[in-house]
Amino acid sequence: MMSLTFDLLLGVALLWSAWHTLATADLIRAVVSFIVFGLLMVLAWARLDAPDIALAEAAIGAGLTGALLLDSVGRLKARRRPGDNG
Amino acid sequence: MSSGLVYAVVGVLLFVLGAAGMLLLPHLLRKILAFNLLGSGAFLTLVGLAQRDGSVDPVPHAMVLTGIVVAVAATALALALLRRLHALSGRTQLADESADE
Amino acid sequence: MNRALRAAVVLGAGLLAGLLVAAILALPVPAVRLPTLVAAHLPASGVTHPVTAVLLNFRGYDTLLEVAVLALALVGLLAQSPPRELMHAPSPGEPVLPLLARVLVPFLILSAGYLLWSGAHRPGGAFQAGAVLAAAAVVLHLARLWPAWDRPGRSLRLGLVGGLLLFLAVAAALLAGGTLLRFPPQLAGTLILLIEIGLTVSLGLLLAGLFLFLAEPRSLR
Amino acid sequence: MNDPVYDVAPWLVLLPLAWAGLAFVWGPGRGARLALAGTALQLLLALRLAAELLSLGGRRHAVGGWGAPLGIDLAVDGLSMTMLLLTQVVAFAVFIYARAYFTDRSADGDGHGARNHFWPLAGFLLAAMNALYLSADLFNLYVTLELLGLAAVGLVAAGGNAAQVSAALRYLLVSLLASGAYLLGVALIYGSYGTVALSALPLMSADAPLAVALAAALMGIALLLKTALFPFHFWLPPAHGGAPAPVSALLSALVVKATFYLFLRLGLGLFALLGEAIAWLPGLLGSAAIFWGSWQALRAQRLKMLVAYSTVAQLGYLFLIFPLLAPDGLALQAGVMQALSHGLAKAAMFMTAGVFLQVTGRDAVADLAGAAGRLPVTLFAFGLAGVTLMGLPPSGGFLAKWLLIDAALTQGQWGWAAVVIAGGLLTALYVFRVVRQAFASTEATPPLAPVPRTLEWTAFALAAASVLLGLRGMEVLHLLDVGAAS
Repeated sequence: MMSLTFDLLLGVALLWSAWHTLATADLIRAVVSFIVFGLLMVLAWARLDAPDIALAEAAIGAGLTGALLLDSVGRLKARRRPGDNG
Repeated sequence: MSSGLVYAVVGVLLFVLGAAGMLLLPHLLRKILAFNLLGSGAFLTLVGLAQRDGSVDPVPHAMVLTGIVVAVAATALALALLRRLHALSGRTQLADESADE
Repeated sequence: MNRALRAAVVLGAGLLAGLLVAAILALPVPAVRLPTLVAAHLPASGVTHPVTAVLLNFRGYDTLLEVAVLALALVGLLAQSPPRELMHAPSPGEPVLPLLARVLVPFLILSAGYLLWSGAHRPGGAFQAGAVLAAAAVVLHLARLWPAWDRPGRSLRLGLVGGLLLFLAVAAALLAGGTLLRFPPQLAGTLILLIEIGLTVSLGLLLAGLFLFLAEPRSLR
Repeated sequence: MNDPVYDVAPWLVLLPLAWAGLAFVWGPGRGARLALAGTALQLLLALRLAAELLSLGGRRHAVGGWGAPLGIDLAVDGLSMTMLLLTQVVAFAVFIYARAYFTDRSADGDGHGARNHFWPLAGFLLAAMNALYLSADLFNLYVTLELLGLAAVGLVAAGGNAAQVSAALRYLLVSLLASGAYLLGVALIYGSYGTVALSALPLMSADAPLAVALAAALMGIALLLKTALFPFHFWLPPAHGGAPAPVSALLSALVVKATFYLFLRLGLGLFALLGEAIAWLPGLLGSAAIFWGSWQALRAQRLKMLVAYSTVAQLGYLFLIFPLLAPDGLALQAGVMQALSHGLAKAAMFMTAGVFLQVTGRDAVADLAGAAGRLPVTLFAFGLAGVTLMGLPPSGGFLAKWLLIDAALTQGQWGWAAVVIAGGLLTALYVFRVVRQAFASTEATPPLAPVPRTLEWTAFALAAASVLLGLRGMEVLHLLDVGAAS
């Protein structure tokens, strides 16, 4: 019962961080939300007894993808023009 | 209700959220983020649904490992294209479809 | 996109979500159970960790194509990288925790080696090891200890696709014997380890390349 | 489990992967020679495989020796074999053309990115298509779809100008959305049946769980998106019309056919029940594609855009077969013949567009004035390809449309036959629009850039093949009688 409660809470947290990734106005915050989402995914994989995926998700899904996204946001903001909207 | 089933349900909801985001959000970086959410949702459904009786199934684990690598490859290519587009034209959105010809 | 179309997308998404949730809640447990098959053939796979057995033996062909996807993405990305002249000067600013990087990176490299070695019998393997190596390169770059990459020279290009070519060579040798990627049971462990070593190096370079070919040039310390 | 015959099928995947990797290491000069040698070898292997298939029947290859459902099976039957043959033939001709096209002096601003990266990307593209035609495993097919999509996007973008990058991004996002939907479909199938091997899956029945019906819908829509069936065609014209000519030829002739093949394969097999219930829908969308694509081709200002919209229209014919599929096999034959003849003709047409572009430096239809006198071979090639697209005898396109009309009349569904005939007339209008402009006289004769003969004659060879296919078409279609290995 405890573990099912944890699963449900984690599921809600996943959906909330995903929603936040798409809905928040600022791009950097969106990417940070996405990295949080990736870390929550690591927990979900651990709960599903999938340590291999959890490792890959932490290194690739959250880590490398997050770094790529952050670097790109910096790049896009550096030459931001009035016409763009975040 | 098993853990697997919970994550399968969360997975399909993430998939739908990501798909709607890809269709509705104009900024290309948002579309790329939405694609990653959609992919994670599909992975979660694959593993969760296979393990809904509480057992562990290594086959979808291997498939998801494959999928994660494919997703990061696609994301990097998409970001490279987006940065190139931004460097050349200053745009971060695709032009309206009707403007193509 | 006009309002009506947006409303239709939102409505469709809601409908799809409802149908999908209803469908998986109503789904009976299937008749075919692959885990029992995996367990039954595990002794002949050359490794003892089931996920590694699926990834490199039972469904090794998927993995071969997947490495090709990664190499392909890097080639496509390189075609987009020329506008170095369009980029501005290396961004100044404080590097991120160089001291931490100097401690973290040796640890990351050690854990990559451990992950590679242990993948045969417990969670880990070439993918995780390659990803950790790539993470080490990214950390070094963020700490201004490693430059972003420009055009790759021939040896780096060979390193990037070397894992794929090695995998292909093993696949071709086995196919010449009659069946694609059919490992003889007594050689399976050795061949899989060989492929994994090649993949670790190439996946590390490829994943690092996705970042380093794209990243902002940062002035080195 | 495997045939005693030495199996050539998996080499069709390993070879292009190998030369793609080596071409990346060695660069474009040696890469091009390697690609040509590799593709020639693939063509020979495909011919040998077809001969073996005709004498021995369908082929199954259990990768790793495990066999489905634990392992991945490769399977070849008549349908996949015809597509494999088309792929190797068109790719070989396009590669000869591409080697002459991507020179330092290419005038259309395709730049060095396209030249330097064409060969590895094309190798991955070819490997992806061959792997797709051979695969009998839903998840493995997902990987081949991703390989195919990313390679195609990389090729469109490699030119590197803003229009190409923008078109490539749109293409990539559509492709990823579709792959994601396909993957969720695979997840639902695995959850329902515990396997993804096509041979181990039960065909869809009336009491199949809702999850299977949803999987069928998700995968079907994904494949229609990737095949650019109206109204999902919006991404195709900028991508195919904007890419360098050899890339456009590969994409329009081959890539969209691969996803059509998969739609047909799953529609005939796994999801046959769903296919029967809504077979009129692909037919209806196909008809809309024919009219809309032809109309846009008539209005297009740029020649490559005209040819790209023509692809939108010609893809429509492929989907007219779904309401007409019957045990007599007429509609299936029509669809395959349409895929083959359009593949040859459309590759030729994009290649001629590339010649016009290199010679005049411009891509507007209006700039073709006077081309007839200066580039007779190329214009003749364009005309021959046009004959196939219109469906005039004795071309392959004629045979395809004849079979389609035959199937429609046999079943009393004459409406589809009317669509075929109207589509042919519209095609004639836009083909003649180009030819008439080429014969127009012009006072201003800008200096001509010299054009390698190779460019003109490879285009001509494919165009001629698309016409001659009609004469030997029924023999090619005999391959379709080769069923799957059990």
